Amino acid sequence: MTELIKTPRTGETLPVKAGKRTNPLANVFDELVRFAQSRSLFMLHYCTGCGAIELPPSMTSRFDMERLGIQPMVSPRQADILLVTGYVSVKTLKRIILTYEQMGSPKYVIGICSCTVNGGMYWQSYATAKKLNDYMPVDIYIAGCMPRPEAVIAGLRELMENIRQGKADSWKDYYRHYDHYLGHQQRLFGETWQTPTDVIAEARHYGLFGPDTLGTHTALLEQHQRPLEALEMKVDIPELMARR
Amino acid sequence: MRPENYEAQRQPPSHEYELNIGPNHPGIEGNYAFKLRLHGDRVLEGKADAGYLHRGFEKLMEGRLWIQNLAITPRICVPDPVPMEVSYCLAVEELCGLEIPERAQWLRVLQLELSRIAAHLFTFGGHAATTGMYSPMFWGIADRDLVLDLFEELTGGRVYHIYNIPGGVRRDAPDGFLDRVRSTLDYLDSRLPDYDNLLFTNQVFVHRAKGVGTMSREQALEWGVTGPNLRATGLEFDVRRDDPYLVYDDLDFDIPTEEAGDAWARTLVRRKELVQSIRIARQVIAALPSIAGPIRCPIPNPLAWNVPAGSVYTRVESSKGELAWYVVSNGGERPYRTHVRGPSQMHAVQVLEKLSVGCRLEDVAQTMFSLDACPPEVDR
Amino acid sequence: MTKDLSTWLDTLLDELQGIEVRRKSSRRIRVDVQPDALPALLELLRGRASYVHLSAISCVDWIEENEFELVYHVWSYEIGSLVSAHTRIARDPGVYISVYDIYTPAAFFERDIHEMFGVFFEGSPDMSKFILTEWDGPPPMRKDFDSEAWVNAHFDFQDYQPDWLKEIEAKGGGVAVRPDEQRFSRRDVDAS
Amino acid sequence: MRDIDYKDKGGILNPLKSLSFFGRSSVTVPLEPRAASANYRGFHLNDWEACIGCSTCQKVCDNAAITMVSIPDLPQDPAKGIRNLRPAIDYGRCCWCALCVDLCPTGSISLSREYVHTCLDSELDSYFVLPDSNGIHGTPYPKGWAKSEDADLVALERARMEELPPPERIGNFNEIVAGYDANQAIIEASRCVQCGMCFDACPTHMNAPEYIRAIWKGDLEQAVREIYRTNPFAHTCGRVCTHRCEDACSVGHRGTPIAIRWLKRYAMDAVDHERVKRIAAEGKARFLSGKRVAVVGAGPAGLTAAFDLIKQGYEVTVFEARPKAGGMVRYGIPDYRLPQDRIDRDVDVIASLGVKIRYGTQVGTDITMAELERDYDAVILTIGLWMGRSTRIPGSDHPRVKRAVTLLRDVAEKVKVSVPASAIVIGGGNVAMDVARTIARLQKQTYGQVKVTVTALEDLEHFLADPEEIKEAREEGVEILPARGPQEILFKPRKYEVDKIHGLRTWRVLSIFDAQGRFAPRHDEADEQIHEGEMVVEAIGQAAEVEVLGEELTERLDWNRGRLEIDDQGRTNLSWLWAAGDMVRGPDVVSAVADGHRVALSINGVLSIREDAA
Amino acid sequence: MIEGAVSSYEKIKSKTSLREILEVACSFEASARDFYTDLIPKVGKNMRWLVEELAAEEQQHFDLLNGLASREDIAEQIKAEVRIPTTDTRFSDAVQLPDLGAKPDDQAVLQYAMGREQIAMEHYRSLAEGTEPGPIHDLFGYLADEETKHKTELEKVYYEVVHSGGV
Repeated sequence: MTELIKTPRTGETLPVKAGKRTNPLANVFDELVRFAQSRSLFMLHYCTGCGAIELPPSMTSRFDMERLGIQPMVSPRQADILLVTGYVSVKTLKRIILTYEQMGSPKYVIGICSCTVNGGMYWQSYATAKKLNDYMPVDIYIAGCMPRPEAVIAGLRELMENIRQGKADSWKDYYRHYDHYLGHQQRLFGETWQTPTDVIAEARHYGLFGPDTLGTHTALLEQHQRPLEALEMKVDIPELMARR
Repeated sequence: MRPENYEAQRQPPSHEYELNIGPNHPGIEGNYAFKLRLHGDRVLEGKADAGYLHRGFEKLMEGRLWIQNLAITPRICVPDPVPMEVSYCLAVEELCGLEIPERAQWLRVLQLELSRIAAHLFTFGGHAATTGMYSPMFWGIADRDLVLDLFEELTGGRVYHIYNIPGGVRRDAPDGFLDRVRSTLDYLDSRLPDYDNLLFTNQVFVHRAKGVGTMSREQALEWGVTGPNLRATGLEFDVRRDDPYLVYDDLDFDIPTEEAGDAWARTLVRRKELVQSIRIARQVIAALPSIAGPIRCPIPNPLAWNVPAGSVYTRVESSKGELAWYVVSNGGERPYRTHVRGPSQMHAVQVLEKLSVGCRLEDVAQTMFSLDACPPEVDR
Repeated sequence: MTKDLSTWLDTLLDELQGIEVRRKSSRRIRVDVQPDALPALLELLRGRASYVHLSAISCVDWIEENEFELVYHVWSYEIGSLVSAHTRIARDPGVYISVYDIYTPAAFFERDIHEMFGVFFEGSPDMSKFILTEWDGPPPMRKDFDSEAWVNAHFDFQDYQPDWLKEIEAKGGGVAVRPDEQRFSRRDVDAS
Repeated sequence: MRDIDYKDKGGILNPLKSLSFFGRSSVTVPLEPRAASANYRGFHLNDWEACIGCSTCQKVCDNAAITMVSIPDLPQDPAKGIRNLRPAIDYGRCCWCALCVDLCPTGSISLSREYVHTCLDSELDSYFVLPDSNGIHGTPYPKGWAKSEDADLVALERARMEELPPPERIGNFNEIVAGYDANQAIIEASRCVQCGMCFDACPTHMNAPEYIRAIWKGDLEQAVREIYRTNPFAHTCGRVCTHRCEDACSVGHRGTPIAIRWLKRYAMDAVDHERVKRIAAEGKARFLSGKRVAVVGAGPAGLTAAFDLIKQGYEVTVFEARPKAGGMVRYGIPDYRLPQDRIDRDVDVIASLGVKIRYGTQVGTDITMAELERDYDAVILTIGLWMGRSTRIPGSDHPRVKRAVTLLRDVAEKVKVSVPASAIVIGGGNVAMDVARTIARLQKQTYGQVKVTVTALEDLEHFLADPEEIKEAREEGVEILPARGPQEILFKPRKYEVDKIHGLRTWRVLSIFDAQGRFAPRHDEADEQIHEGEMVVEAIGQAAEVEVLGEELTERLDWNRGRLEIDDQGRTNLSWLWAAGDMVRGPDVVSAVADGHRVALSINGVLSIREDAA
Repeated sequence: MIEGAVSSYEKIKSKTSLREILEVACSFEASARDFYTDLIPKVGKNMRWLVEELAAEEQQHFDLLNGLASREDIAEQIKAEVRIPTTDTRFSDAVQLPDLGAKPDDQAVLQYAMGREQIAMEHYRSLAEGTEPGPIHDLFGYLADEETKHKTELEKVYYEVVHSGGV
């Protein structure tokens, strides 16, 4: 088990594209992009915990989040929002991290229910994670156990507003402070923990590589990393073999 | 260390392949994985993979006071939480020898049946959605929300009611509540023909559902199947009637059965149970005004409550089948051991694994939903 | 094949030594039986007395007696009664015989008890992990596993510093009793 | 109610019937959150005026979501059971089960109908909330789930205590209250929410939550152990304590407080006396310090100090003027409230530790203070308040006008008292009630009927006696006349050698206190009454008999408004002399016990420092 | 001794000017102060505080009246004062006038002091009633009120010392 070094997660702004640009037209363009982003969000339909039971009502006729331009999406690759609905067991947490890393940027994480904040009623449980923001950056929290559909809708509207204003950019934090998040993941899953996504390379790609992207934990990751191997496919259907 | 089932564990010949369904998938009410080995689109083998919702309930309950556990119990099965609360309360009451006031018993029955209605509406919708029909799902969920409105009014919470307490219930029904229950029941009743048109007499659905996940009565008994799934194989058994609790003895209701034992029969049994639940709920509404008296018998101070040593096994009929608590007290302030037996522990694991064999890939999700499997019951 | 209740009970009592039967109510019967006689009892209950439904197998860790108690809840659809067969096995090594060949549902319960308590059932079809596949600690339901200690070793909790608290602290007040200092759910009064 | 006739009747076109829904209005609700139901369990509200900071919510919280925060601006009053703590809720833990609401002894906590709270990661501190009556965001929302009539999870009423009915108790001095049996005691003990307000309020800070819990668990020896940690007058306090703990009890805010005193009594009565002695001796020093301490007066304060000091290895001698120990507890409290054998037990426990009690030794005459000063390392003065005060109205110097203290002592010592057929008691305190009820019993025994009149300056609202005492006295046939100012004792026309008392003339008191709550009686002369009685007993107050100190010592000591001047540790201005008990604190058993501990602690501190210095 | 005090109040009747009346009243206060001062060594140390307080009170009163006598605008001052009539609560009526003897106790001293104030108050009151409305009437009324106030204060002390309530 690695000794966890706490990296302060400051909200310092790096000189990247988020800031105001000198060209006023470019600013208008940015505004437009953000507006468009906020009005068309796909929410990954992954029920992590009990809060998920209020999502079907939120999605369907009565509370109807499609009014806001939000729809469920089955695949992480095309999803914008990761809703963490309540407690995440350690086993689920691994999947959530995998899922999160596979989502394309910009991506937003919503922590619903008490459990994502401070363990909720499972604070004594050996099986659930306590603070979601130890493992991935969170854009918005919705309080409740579980929050009603109205509260979920309110949270989503808040998120939309934040996206429009450019405030919802926690996804960048994951790249900038990858070492911090990886550290918590390693503390819980063991130091051999690795995911198929090369986060560091992505950070470089997005221009979000910062001084806190690398650290002791990423070093540990490199030490243990096994290269990903493609699954071996044995094709032994005679016709196919013959054609080949 | 990667998640262990991230990679396929076996290297199959190419016409056979493995497919991970879940833990993110539409076939089940929760976070649950199902690993399939397929030949083309035929399932050769299915393996359930649970634990995504594991919280260690039973461990947590050993560390909390008897009354503190009330908040945990409904979380064991999210779509149908009331039977969890009630059966836990029944267990504590039996250990303590508490006499539940009659009014509380009737209020409990009302909740149980409303909860069953809500759960069944949810299940129809889900089942329809797994066959690609989304309208019944939208309807089912919207109508279920009306029942949740009733719960909100009665218990102060939409989903987690925490309304039952050993000894009775926590608050009396508010003024005019029964009238609102009545009108909601009337509305739901009037909706049934719509559901029939859209789903139950819809030949597309009927043909999709028939013959899927068939089991015989003997198999069902062998595999420990309970609840609507068992009744769909023709066995007329219901804990409410055959091992009665609360005031079910005094109520007039039928136990619908079907013979076919397939997905269609299971859904049909639920459809018929909906009618019976509405019938029971109406009887409760009619009876409640004339049953005066307290809603709770005196209980010890929750902070100083030693439940007499002993063990008890209480069973109730949840919307999914036989739900039971085995509660052991060593005479202390906290349960020494609680063990919950959820119907899905059979349905979502062994039964599903067996029924999926030979199924086509597109019917797997339907099989799951028709069994009404609830993963948190398995994981606890 | 509805048998008179007393008939089979008598039969059972005749055939098995060291078995204690208690009627708790009209539908609940408690049977205490030695571990080696339990499979035979279940065989009889199922074969001769129509107790075809294994409702659950519960395990209780009686750590002070150094024993595991296994309780088999079986139900007869015909008689309408539930027999809870209690038996106790030594906590160490915690090995027992599977009843899978009598009751199929036993597979799930035995697997569950194995991963939660570490009791091994010989002859059970699958003793591999199911729920706790990614858990490498001790069987968590054992009484000697302290969940809270494990949590404290592996997780941090929030350290809130809201403005109102800072204001109160500036005036000389502040957090007086933390939840963990006065938790009734765990306070060990016996230790005082 | 239609059941489905599904037998493959439907057609493939059946779903098309649903097309009729095109014309119907949508079920969609507006985007803004709906109003929640009347008992919705939303965010917390807490009425700070009603909240007493007892932490019961924190104890019942299953999620450890509640932190108690001390707020310096708020009032703090241990005697009334008020702490300046208020609960803060962690919404990262809370599950809105509302057990805190249902268990709250005051009903201050409730849940509102507000349910929307969202925040950014950087604003997560907003999940930790100190609820007041304004709601989490300061916007007014109506109350949702709140305390209702039938919502209390703690029984608000006490377990019933058997008592002798008035006809059975009036003719004798048998103890009135039966005491709890085991079952009742456990039920009563189970009502405790363990807030510890009683501990704060008790002058000697008894570990009431601990012994109540021990009683509930059936571990009575542990209960006795907890009791003896702070109170060696356990039997006495279990019966006649002024139970400030019960006034502070948080359950008392909405119901009757836990019967803490009766529970103590139960524990003490239930454990074998020999066992009690062994428990009390636990922790006694195995060495002797070689220091000697003298105690003047074997009352609660003196014996408590002796108990503490002997356990710390001191040699303690107690000088008692009377033939038995116990002081005012023995000679001032009638048997029906506190049987003598219970005091014997308390004294026996203390004496069994090795405390020497020299009975019949009046300091001042049999032994002087100067001798004590010479022979002992420290002297504790606990002489109590033994001088009964007189109104000194005309006629009050008559031999049939008695002082309460004297009369009670005579009865306790079984001195022959000539029982008057009718009597008047002047005074409105518990002593007056004791006297009246004692005379009533004697009258019943002698004449078969009761004729006692109590006149008090105070009106019923300001009565000093416990309401319980007043009620019981009335039940026993004592006539209580509040708001009567005594003017004169009247005599019968002279026929005999000594005048015979005819009665007492009183005026009505219009009001007794001024706006500042200080004494300022106003009389109504027009409302004059004459109460007939053969004997008058004055029970208006007591003073210390400081004459025992002798003139020389009196001059050396510092005084403060008639009372011996002491510091907060009970030390006088003389380095060898401490004072404790009623004479410095005013009359109260449990305060005297607390005082005893205080001086014992001080003496131990001072003497051990002296030893170190030597 | 009390009788002596009573007779001395007769003297004041003959005085006709405000200043003269005040001077005589001052002399009464002075004699009371001297009386208490003389008493101080006679009582035990434990109750000396009481007698000392009484002496101090009388001294204070003396200073007050003396100060008033030396002012030019006595009449106006008194007019302003008498607007607040002090009521006699008549508690001390019931108290016997004790013989102080050689070793008086605290209760006796208090009763004596209260009796003294009572008598003074009654005399001033009757003097006030015996004069026509005007400055002299007001002055007697004022003096009566002052004595009443003092007596009320003593009553409070008396209640606290004597009526400690009982157990």
